[in-house]
Amino acid sequence: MVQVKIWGSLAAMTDDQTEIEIEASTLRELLDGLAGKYPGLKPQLDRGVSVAIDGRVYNDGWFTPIKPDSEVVLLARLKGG
Amino acid sequence: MSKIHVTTSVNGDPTEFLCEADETLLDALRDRLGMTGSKEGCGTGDCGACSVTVDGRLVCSCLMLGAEAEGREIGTIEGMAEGDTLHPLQRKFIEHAALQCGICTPGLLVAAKSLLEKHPDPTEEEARYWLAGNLCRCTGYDKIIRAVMDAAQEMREAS
Amino acid sequence: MQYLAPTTVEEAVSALASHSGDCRILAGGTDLLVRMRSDMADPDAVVDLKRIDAMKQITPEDGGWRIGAAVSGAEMGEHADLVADWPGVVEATNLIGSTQIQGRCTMAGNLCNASPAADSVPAMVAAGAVARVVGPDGTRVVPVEEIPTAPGRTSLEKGELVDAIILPERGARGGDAYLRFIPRTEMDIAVVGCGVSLTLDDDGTCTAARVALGAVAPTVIVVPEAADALIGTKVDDAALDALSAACSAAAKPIDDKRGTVDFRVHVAGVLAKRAAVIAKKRAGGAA
Amino acid sequence: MALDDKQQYQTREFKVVGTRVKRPDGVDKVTGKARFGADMSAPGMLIARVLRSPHAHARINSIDTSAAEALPGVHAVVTRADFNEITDDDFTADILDNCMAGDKALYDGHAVAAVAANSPAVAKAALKLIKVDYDLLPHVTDVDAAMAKDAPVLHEGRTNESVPDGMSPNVLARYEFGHGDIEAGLAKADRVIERTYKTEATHQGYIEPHACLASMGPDGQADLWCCTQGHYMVRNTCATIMGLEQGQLRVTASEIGGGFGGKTTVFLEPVALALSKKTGRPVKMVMSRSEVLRATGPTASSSIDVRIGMTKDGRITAAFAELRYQGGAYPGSPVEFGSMSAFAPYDLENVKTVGWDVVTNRPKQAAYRAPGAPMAAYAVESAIDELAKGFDLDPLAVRLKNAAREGTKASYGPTFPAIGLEATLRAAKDHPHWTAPLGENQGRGVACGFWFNFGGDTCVTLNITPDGTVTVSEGNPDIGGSRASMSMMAAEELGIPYEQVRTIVADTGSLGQNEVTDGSRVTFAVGLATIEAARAAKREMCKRAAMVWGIEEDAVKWEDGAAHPAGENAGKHPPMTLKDIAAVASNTGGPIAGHHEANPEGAGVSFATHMVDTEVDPDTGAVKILRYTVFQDAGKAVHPDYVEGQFQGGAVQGIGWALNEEYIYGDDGVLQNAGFLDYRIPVASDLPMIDTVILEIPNPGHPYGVRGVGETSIVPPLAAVSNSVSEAAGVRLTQLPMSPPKVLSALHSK
Repeated sequence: MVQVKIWGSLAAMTDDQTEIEIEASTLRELLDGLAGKYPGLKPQLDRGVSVAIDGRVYNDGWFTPIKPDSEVVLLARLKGG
Repeated sequence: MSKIHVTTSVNGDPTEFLCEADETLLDALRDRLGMTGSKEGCGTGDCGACSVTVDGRLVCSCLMLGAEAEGREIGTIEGMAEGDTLHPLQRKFIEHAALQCGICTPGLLVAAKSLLEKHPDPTEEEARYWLAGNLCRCTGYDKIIRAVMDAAQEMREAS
Repeated sequence: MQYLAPTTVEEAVSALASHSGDCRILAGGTDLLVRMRSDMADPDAVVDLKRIDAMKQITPEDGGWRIGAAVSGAEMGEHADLVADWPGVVEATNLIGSTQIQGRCTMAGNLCNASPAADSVPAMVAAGAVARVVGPDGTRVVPVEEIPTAPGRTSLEKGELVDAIILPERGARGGDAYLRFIPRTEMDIAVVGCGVSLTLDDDGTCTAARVALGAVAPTVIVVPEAADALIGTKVDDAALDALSAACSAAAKPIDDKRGTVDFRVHVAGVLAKRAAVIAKKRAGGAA
Repeated sequence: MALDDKQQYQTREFKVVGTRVKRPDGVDKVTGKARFGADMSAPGMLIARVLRSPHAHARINSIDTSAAEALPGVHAVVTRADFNEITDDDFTADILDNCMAGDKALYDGHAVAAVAANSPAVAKAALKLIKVDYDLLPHVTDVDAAMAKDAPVLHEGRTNESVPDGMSPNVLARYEFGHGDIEAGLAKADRVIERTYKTEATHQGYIEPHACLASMGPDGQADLWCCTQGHYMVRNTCATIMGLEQGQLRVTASEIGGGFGGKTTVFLEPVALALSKKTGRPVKMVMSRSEVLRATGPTASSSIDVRIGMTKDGRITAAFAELRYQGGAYPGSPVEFGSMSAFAPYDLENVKTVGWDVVTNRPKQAAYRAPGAPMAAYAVESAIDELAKGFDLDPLAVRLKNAAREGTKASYGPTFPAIGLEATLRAAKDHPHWTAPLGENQGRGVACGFWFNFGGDTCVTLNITPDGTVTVSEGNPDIGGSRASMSMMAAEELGIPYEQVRTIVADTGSLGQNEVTDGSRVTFAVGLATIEAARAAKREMCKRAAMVWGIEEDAVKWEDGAAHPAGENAGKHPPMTLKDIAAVASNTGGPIAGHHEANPEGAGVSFATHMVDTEVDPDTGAVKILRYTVFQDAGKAVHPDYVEGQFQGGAVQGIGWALNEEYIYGDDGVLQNAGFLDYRIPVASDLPMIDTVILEIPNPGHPYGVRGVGETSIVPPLAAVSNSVSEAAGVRLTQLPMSPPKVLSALHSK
């Protein structure tokens, strides 16, 4: 299980939890797990998110490994100018 | 509409073109003569990207009719280097990284050349005011001014 | 559109008078081409004045200067004797636009474009300049402040054009100055402009003055109360304060994208004071 | 792709990286030969022009194009009816609607029709013959006004699930970030301030208007030339809109005359393709400056409430901000990035931000350099400055006391790795600028800023030519000298001189997918791919040397531009240089190339501190910038000139935003300053030199330690200038731009 921190306005979709536990060892498993456990998150996941794993930001890489003790934070999908 | 036949000189070359009466010199240079070095950034004389000289005088080619070029001597960025030898300003712009995207560069070079012809030893403030009609959005002007001042010094030393 | 490039004043007048459509004067073109570009003007013909030799000349006349309608701002700035006599008028003209614009713009064009914010106009008005108007019925001479009647409108009749601006004799111990306020240091239209011209007597008392404001009314305005505040004084602090108050009082501006009423009213007074100090110094007055 | 160990930063001595070489496109750009968007022509080309709505908000009942079509010289007119509707992709559907209005014109300048004709004059005349029947609708252009319950509504049903019930349909999304307990934190403060700040929309202000040349045939193949920050994005977006296969649309990026985020989407390209399809001729479109200002960019305007508590020794106990951004007529203002970045420079126990994405009758916002962050930093850094000064504390010391560092839990969630904020603050404190004397009516301001940076899809192919020179093909338009940086990194990795490498930007047919030039990603991600491509080429060259020497591949190592035998059993062979190996490539298996395709993630965040002195004219409110110094972490500066250039350019755009740039709308919702005359970007005479201090705290996620530098530099200046002006004026300013009437009015209110 990994601890995932989500941003505040998503907590409405997760029974007011901003830290949730998901069984995942890769980014893809994490995203699938989030959508499966909390269907209310799906619209935002479809619009796009970035994920910080141990302080580093990932946008796309499905098979990015996640360790059980990794710090995992969901972020709004990053864009730039 | 019948077009106007204009006989002029561009960078020393005898040149003729046909243009509409309301066509600007900039459009004539770019669209009739294929000289796309002069750029249109605004079309209203506010950005200086279309700077050329007319009988040695710095002007915005977007604010002059092509028809007005009759009998004049036009100088553009394409005439700034002599053969394969860059003008010192052109060289200094490259050396000082005085361009990022480069769209304002032709106009700035034409304007800076005109500055140094008139004021071979400008102060930084004179250079900044002379070039105030040439907008650059990338560089913050710092390296442009340094390049102009450095070129001025080199040209003074060479003369 | 037709492009006409007459070589004499008569041809220009006749072209202008005989053309049935919208026929515009092309002097420097720095306003006209912008209007054409932004669809605010779609003339049927333009009459280019720059092929008329007389209009390209700066000529001494009756102790003053006649400046042809096609003389560019840059050419005025390069004329040392003109600058020595009327530094305020020349620097006002030299404030119009960039170096590139200076290569083309003209004082007569700046006047006839009839913008209340035209830089050279308050300076010309303060200097007591007159416009020489030629037309089908001959030549007349008009104080420059009577040319613009509203934004974009002039008192010129069909077929008439300004062929020269005439600056009077400067005389001893006279000085003029023009200041404008713009948000940047260059490239803006004046938010407020102020021209001051004054004459001092031998002991430094102001004997004559004219003050004009730009961008605070539909046309450039003369402010006699402001001149009165200076005349008879040594242009000291009290006189400058009175001048400033008179200018602020005379300003009747609007709010627009370039400034607010409050700002323009206040800054009109500030600029008047600063311009008067420069004019006084140029007239040989003590600091 | 996660970084493998070999891609991690390793300390090393650089030979090419870090020097100031000449850029490869320099000569073309100083001689006028470089070809930008509007500089291309095609045989038989038509010219197209766009008809734009003069109304801020109007229903389009009908468009009669018959008279225009009948005008001799007109070849086609297109309206929205000429495009297929996109039903399954809101993001692209919005882009299409912005390129060509559907049933409503949503802002002044919104495209409603376009004409292709055989000359510009005919195209212009034709526009006047198009009759559009509009029903005017009420409009709203201010963000706070648009959130009011009775505000005119732009769209129904676009609000997402994050927005509470009962709000205006103009409020499309809500974001919340942070941790801790704000109220408990505020209770521990010696002083709490609560302020509201407003910033106006500003335009990216690139000097080159948008331009393109499209050619599309009945066979479903098309070619497009355009100025863009990402031609692969243009290809994909246009292919979706036009119903083309991506492989059938080849897009070539022209030289680009500035972008700053504003060229990360499309405006003209689908319209030009539609006209080309309809006419069977190449179609060229070039925007005027007025069109650029009315219908492209700008960034969001904002209204931000801040509450911060501080102890008297300068420790922030709690920080809260509510940010309202309008992003024009479509969803997607960058408020989430404002909300995430607002407090990122600080180590805070209790922090929360709430962001609202709001639509108004303004052009669809486009990314602008660190999108969303400058306005948030303006609000936060202004409030922190006011608190510090209220306690008579050194504003740099306060920032140092609260500075985020390695191990800090960022306000937006993650824990920071090694970062450079403290280094920039210490450099600022030690710099002579900080202690230089100030005169009357002068003030000094400082502010910090943060940006994320990211990676994204990237392809690089590196070819070894028969004579041993190297060409690098990359897929990202070079917006500020990046071709030089790629050549440098390739030369560094290969151990050859910079002059031996030439980098080009390849068209979409030549490489795989590439993310747009944005997010300060190019030097990081394309650099990384270039290094990897060079490493692949080196491996191949070692293999070829091994063949020639008749030894095992792993007995060859690459050093100083040549293959050397390595290890005990390799035997004695004179090194084979790159040129030696290239010369026998045909004999050893054929041409040699290295390529790398990846989606590098792990871009390092970047911080900056800016310091600025200003003087305020107490009689007119005019502000003069006297001195400016940028302190920023670059990770590793590949080409220091262009790093400095990014710092300087960002700072000056920020100065413009702070002082005079703004979108000015009349009561009629029409943009009043659609030109460079009254949209006042800084000119040369407004500015002093912009001093720079490059700090190098390596990014562990890049082999050379590179961090993106392009965006962070626009984040601090709004606040730095405002803090400076507030000190000089003796009164706190809370609205941008600080145009002279606003400053004078503040002075008079003292």
